Amino acid sequence: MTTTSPRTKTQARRTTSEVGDKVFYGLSWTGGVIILVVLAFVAAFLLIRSLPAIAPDAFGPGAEEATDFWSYVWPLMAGTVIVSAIALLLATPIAIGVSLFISHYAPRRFSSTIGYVIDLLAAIPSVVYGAWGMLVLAPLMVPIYQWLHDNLGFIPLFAGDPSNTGRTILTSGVVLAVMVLPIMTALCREIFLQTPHLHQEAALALGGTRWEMIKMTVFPFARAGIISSIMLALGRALGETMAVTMVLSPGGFSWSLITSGANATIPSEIALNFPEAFGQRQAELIAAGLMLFVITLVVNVIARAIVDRQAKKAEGLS
Amino acid sequence: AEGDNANNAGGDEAAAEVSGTLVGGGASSQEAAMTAWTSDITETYPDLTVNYDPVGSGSGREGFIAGQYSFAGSDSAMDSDEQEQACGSGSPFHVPSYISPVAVAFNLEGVDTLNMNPETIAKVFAGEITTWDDEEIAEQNEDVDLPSTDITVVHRSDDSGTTENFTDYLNGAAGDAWTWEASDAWPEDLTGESAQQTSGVVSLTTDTDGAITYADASQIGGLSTVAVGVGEDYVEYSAEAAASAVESAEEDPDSEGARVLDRSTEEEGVYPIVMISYHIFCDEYEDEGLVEQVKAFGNYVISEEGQAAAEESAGSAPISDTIRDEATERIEAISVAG
Amino acid sequence: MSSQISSRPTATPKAPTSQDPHGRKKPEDMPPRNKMKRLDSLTANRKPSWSWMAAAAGAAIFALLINLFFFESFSIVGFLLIGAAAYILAMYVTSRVLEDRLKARDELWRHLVWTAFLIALVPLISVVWSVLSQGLPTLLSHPGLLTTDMQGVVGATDIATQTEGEPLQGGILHGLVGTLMITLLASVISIPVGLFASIYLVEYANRNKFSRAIRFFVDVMTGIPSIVAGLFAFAGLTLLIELTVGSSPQALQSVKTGFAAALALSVLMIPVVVRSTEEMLGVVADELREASYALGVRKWRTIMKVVLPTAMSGIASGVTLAIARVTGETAPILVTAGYAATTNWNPFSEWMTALPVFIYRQLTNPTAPAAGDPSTARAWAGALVLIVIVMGLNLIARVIAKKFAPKTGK
Amino acid sequence: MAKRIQTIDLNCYYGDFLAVKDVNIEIEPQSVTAFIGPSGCGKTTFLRTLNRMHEVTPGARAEGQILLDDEDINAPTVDPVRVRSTVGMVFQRPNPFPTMSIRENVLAGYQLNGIRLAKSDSDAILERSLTGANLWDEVKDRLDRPGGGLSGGQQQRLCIARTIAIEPDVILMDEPASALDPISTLAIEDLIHELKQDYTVVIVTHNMQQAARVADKTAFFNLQAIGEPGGLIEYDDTTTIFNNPANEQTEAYISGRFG
Amino acid sequence: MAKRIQTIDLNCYYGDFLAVKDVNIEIEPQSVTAFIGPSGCGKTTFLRTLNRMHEVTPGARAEGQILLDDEDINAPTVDPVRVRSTVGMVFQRPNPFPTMSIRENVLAGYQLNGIRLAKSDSDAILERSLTGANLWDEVKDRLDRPGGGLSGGQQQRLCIARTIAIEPDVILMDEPASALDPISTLAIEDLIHELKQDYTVVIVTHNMQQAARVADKTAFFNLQAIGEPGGLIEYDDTTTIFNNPANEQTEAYISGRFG
Ligand SMILES: Nc1ncnc2c1ncn2[C@@H]1O[C@H](COP(=O)(O)OP(=O)(O)OP(=O)(O)O)[C@@H](O)[C@H]1O
Ligand SMILES: Nc1ncnc2c1ncn2[C@@H]1O[C@H](COP(=O)(O)OP(=O)(O)OP(=O)(O)O)[C@@H](O)[C@H]1O
Ligand SMILES: [Mg+2]
Ligand SMILES: [Mg+2]
Ligand SMILES: O=P([O-])([O-])[O-]
Repeated sequence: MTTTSPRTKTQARRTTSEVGDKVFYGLSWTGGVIILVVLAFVAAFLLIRSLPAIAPDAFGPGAEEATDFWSYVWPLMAGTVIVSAIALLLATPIAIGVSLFISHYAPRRFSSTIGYVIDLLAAIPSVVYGAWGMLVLAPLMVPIYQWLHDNLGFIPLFAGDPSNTGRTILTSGVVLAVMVLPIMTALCREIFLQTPHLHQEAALALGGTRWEMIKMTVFPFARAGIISSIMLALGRALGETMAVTMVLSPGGFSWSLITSGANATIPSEIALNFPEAFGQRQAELIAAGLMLFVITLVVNVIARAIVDRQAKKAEGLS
Repeated sequence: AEGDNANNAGGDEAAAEVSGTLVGGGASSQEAAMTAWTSDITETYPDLTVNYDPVGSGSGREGFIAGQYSFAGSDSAMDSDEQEQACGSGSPFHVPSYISPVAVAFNLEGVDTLNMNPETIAKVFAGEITTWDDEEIAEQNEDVDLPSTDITVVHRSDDSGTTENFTDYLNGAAGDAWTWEASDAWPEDLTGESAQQTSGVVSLTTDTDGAITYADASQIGGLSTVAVGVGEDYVEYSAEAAASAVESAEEDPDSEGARVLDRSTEEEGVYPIVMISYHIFCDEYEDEGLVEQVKAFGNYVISEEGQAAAEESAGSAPISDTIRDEATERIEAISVAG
Repeated sequence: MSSQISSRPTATPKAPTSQDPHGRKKPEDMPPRNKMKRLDSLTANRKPSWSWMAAAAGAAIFALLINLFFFESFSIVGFLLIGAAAYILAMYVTSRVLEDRLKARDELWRHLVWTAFLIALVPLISVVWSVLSQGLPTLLSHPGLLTTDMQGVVGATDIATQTEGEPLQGGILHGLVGTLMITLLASVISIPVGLFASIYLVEYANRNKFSRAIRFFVDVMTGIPSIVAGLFAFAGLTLLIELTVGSSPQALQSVKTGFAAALALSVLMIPVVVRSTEEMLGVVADELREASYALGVRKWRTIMKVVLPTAMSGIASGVTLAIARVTGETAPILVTAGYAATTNWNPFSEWMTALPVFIYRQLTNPTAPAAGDPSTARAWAGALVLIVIVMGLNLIARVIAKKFAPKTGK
Repeated sequence: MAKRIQTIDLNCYYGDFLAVKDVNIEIEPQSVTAFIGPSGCGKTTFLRTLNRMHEVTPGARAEGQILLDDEDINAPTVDPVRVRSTVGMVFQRPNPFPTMSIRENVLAGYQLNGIRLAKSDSDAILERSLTGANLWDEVKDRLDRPGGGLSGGQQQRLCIARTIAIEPDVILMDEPASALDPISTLAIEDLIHELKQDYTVVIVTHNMQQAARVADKTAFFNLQAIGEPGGLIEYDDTTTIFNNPANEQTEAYISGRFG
Repeated sequence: MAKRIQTIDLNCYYGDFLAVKDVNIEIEPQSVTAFIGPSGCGKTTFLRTLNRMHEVTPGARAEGQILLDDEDINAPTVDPVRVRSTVGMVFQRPNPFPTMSIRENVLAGYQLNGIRLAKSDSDAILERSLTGANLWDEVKDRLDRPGGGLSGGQQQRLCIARTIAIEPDVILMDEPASALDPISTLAIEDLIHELKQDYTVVIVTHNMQQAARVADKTAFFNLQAIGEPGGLIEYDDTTTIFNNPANEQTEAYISGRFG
């Protein structure tokens, strides 16, 4: 290394100053803070605007209308949870299947095209899903509901008059499942693709079939990512407004998933009724929004607890 | 008519002076008419832009009270609380500028029209009559061959002025057969099929054999309609029949300019299921320009021209001269707040 | 290897342990080694290559019979469902009998994964078909839709179109411009915030309380209903205007703009960006970060030049999803941006209509209530255009991703 | 039981790129064969085709025959999964399963093959395999800790333990000791000596002393020129290769002999 | 220019786990020092603290002083980035940047720091570094191909080229040749010989011949017992360590000499 020119040497030494790091750290930190601040504002907005409904005593006029806020809101909360649960139950296995298909099963030449095709689902606006759900899907579901009722009617979920328009909570759940599919798929497939080849090869070299290899290396590696994608999809399902609004024929709480005029969700309740709402009624609707916020919070607390426990179990190894 | 002349007397000069953007918002029922009005008004007032936000009556009234809208479109009149909050030192008034009959529409193979009296309509919508060949319906329609199809009641899933008017009608005309108060939400204990907006209920009804619903008559498309029992007669909806219902309605003592319809009227040729959608203005505005804009818009909407435009585009019923005169007077009296 | 199970020469188990110099047991002392079952020949017991055809044929006949005997009329859906289930089952059983449990299981899951994919295609094809069949003819026969807005289009115009066969008037230009402006603005706000926040989470926060709070609340944020986001943005901006400009009608009426809608959409977009980016940054190998640090590269440059490019493909697809999500939103834009019939290029003043809002209103409140067909036609054409736009964005994102993607090939 | 491997005109491609050309080699059962040669000459590539691991690499393919005893395992009708549980492999880089404990890592082959073991059997296999890989003493007290928490050398030994746990007929090792310290390397070499009593062992190594110590036969691979495919230059008894090579390329490579 | 490194009572922790204890060592400028010792004794851990790379591992920390000439680079006030551009490092596993071409990989130290080089300068650096790492001939025709497409050995040489491109004062190498063939290893050893004219070189190796060939001084690390922290057992001239070690642990380790 006798040919070293002094010039390059000094150039290499000219490390950038620490300011860059500080600024970048500051920006990143600010990004985090903005999220918390926005969320705090949203929470404050919801809380302040819904006080007249939740604590009517503090607000003289209109108090009597609001006394039964809880009996108003609990069926909505139940409906929201039910429809999201249906959506996730349907979408999760399919999304994982599709992601695996793209990452490990599809002919390699096509896999990115297939990913693109599935992404197409995400490109479709929720209004269109709403229109599709009510015009195309709902009528198709009618005979299925009839069948479910005839054969499985003893289960409370399929009891009650089967809808003859198909505009039920189950149809809404199916539409939501289709809507959250691309979100879950996109995230899962990226994670699946990132599974270290070294580990996959190790499993194959031990004589594992493709499926056993996936079970042993891909799933453990992707577990956190899968849970993330489920949470993201859950958020989407809980908060989806327009599609449910257009598809569902809402009503009070019912165990039956196949009757019309049963169950409703909070976002669609707000979207349906906010335009005509005034004063106390508006507070009531925003309070329902607050309750949805609370549901999301609780669901996330539970999900975190599960994840943490699993992580602990994994760490318990070390 | 005098107001009209006064307006026209100002002629092109006045028209040229009115300029700027007037912002209003409210009932979506008026959307089609409003599209026509906001578009056509530029022929008379080329520099005036009217924006209308079809956010719904409630949000419209709220925006009006908060000052975001200079006028509101609303399917129902303001209550006294709201009136107190609105317009600062002034007070609001109503102009019944959009009148629309609400049709009771159904989809039943082979049946084009049916007679039903208010009690029967109430029982159908309350779920007490469940098949089309029910005796009570058959009695009133002797020459119609009724199938035994189940009745599917379709109602609005969103809170709506249409529902409020329809339930108000049932409440007023059907006696004991309908026990619910008028409300913009369908009674909770009556579950059934529902859909969002007029177009939603109409398309659901069109797709479902045996379905019946209530909807803005201009939008029912190919559905059959019920001739509603008024006294001894059965009246089909029509623009004139609807207009005469408004004509004969009494002035609302609590809300200036608003009308209280007599749902149980037995007057001949009156179609009682009518929805009146109002424009709500203040009697004084902060600045001169705004007053001019509001006057120009208010007068145009109730003019024969304006009503004709709405009828042509939206299928509404034109208001009568009496109502027009009354409204013109109020609009002309709008002044700059001082 | 004459038997099904290989047996190696083994010594007597449980003999007293003798140690070799390396402290290991001698092989003689080890327990029997024959736990792995192995077949004689590698080709033995493979199911014949035509078995899938046999299974398919059998499944088809079975499905047909079920269809004929148990259903009132031939149902193509029923036929396919039953046929597919029967085929998968038949293949499983064949493999189980002729091969072994693991092969059978592998086969079963392969079929299930394929099924999942095919199931996902069904709604996709159905939705896309709905939009194409209803939107494409309009778009082809009235390309002017793309270059005109709804100025001057009233119910009478549409009635003339529907009843007298006049050409379709009006268009979606205002919605197109609105959607592009609002989405662009929302992206400009959300993507940096989201990226930086996820960088904070992955690269800086060492699982501290603050970062756990952010992670948690990002998840909560994904559940904010879109309509609430709209109401929130509107209320917030109104308050801001009242505090700064005052509460004159002019001031208050200036709240509803494309910008307000972009703010509302940002609330919906940020969590999606954070969540997906965080996942993608997390899987970038630490080796690469270390390689960069060891070259004396600052952390922020390492992140910008090594970590982000490596994760780019995943980030791009996450961001595209976030954009796609908000591009299709209706409710929050409705309450924040007003509803205009004319094209507005300025997101900071005057009302703006986004394409989904236009579609929604055209579908639910046709311009001419008595003649809804022209409105419906415009709505579906709009939907088609919207989908094409989002797919175009997706394509661009993929090209970008490809440019940065780790290169391994020769 | 140990099996013979023979390749006939084997060509290995990455897409259109021919990486290894025309390899004809016959590897005796119950012997140790070493592959040596400069970096990039295709030792890894060739080794991976022997248990069809190359199929995992997109675009990679092998043409020609690979006879395991008399069966062509490169034939399309043969199930690669079966091949791999007969022909085991240890990789150049240690790759224990990060989410699994040490115990689970060693027994992974059984889990992958869906075999349930009685506790006593699994304990026996565990101890035997780890002892064989010279790791038992270091980890016996922390068998339930994750395998990823070991040092590089420990991880590599864990991978060897994992492979010998399933007792394949042939064991392929790609530079198994390149990350190991001398003591572990010695143990592994002893292990290879022992393994050849039952198995056919093939080992890639850069360490010629190692090849000389453990291998019965040695195969020298080389590139004809940069850009040309690699190939088998000379294959003979280890002593012949190191003391009396027939080919001058081998001679040249060997004479640069060191460490 | 080459600098002296001295550590005073250096302890390395992973969280609460003390991995390396009380190391006092003085490494001369313009010399090659080899670290040897059994796997898991903390060679890598110790080496990484010398350019504060340990800070990258969550929970890892080092206590004690590390003097580079007379400056304590382990002091909290010192910017680790400056330390690392003065003390370069080559890792045990090759880790080229997968998104970059070969050229970009070599110039990464400049490019990533935003330093613009004239074309002629960058070409000069490129050729010099690649030649130094004995890779130039193999890759000179495909400098714009991705770095991830090279064989393991080629990748490692690429990483060495990348490090010498930025010309640090001290070069730390963690088993740089463990994935290399003899010819490349020889070239790297020659390179190390040359480097020591200008730099201070520290190398971890399992290959004692290699240590004997390249190192002026050798440090022997060992664990006192399993679970105990590792530490520096003996540090002396290479010839002394290999021929006449003072410590019997060293003796025992060295006498298992082979390979
Ligand atoms: N995945 C791959 N795609 C394309 N080419 C590859 C791939 N892997 C290796 N090659 C090329 O194939 C040739 C042989 O590589 P291989 O890894 O088999 O060499 P090797 O002899 O094992 O080298 P080393 O001793 O460095 O490990 C090299 O030119 C290499 O660049
Ligand atoms: N990231 C880590 N977290 C916790 N412990 C670690 C970590 N890395 C290494 N260790 C432990 O620290 C000790 C020293 O490990 P180190 O990697 O420094 O050994 P080494 O001498 O480099 O071994 P080898 O020669 O195998 O590379 C070992 O007991 C190891 O298990
Ligand atoms: Mg190799
Ligand atoms: Mg190490
Ligand atoms: O006009 P509506 O309030 O019934 O939509």
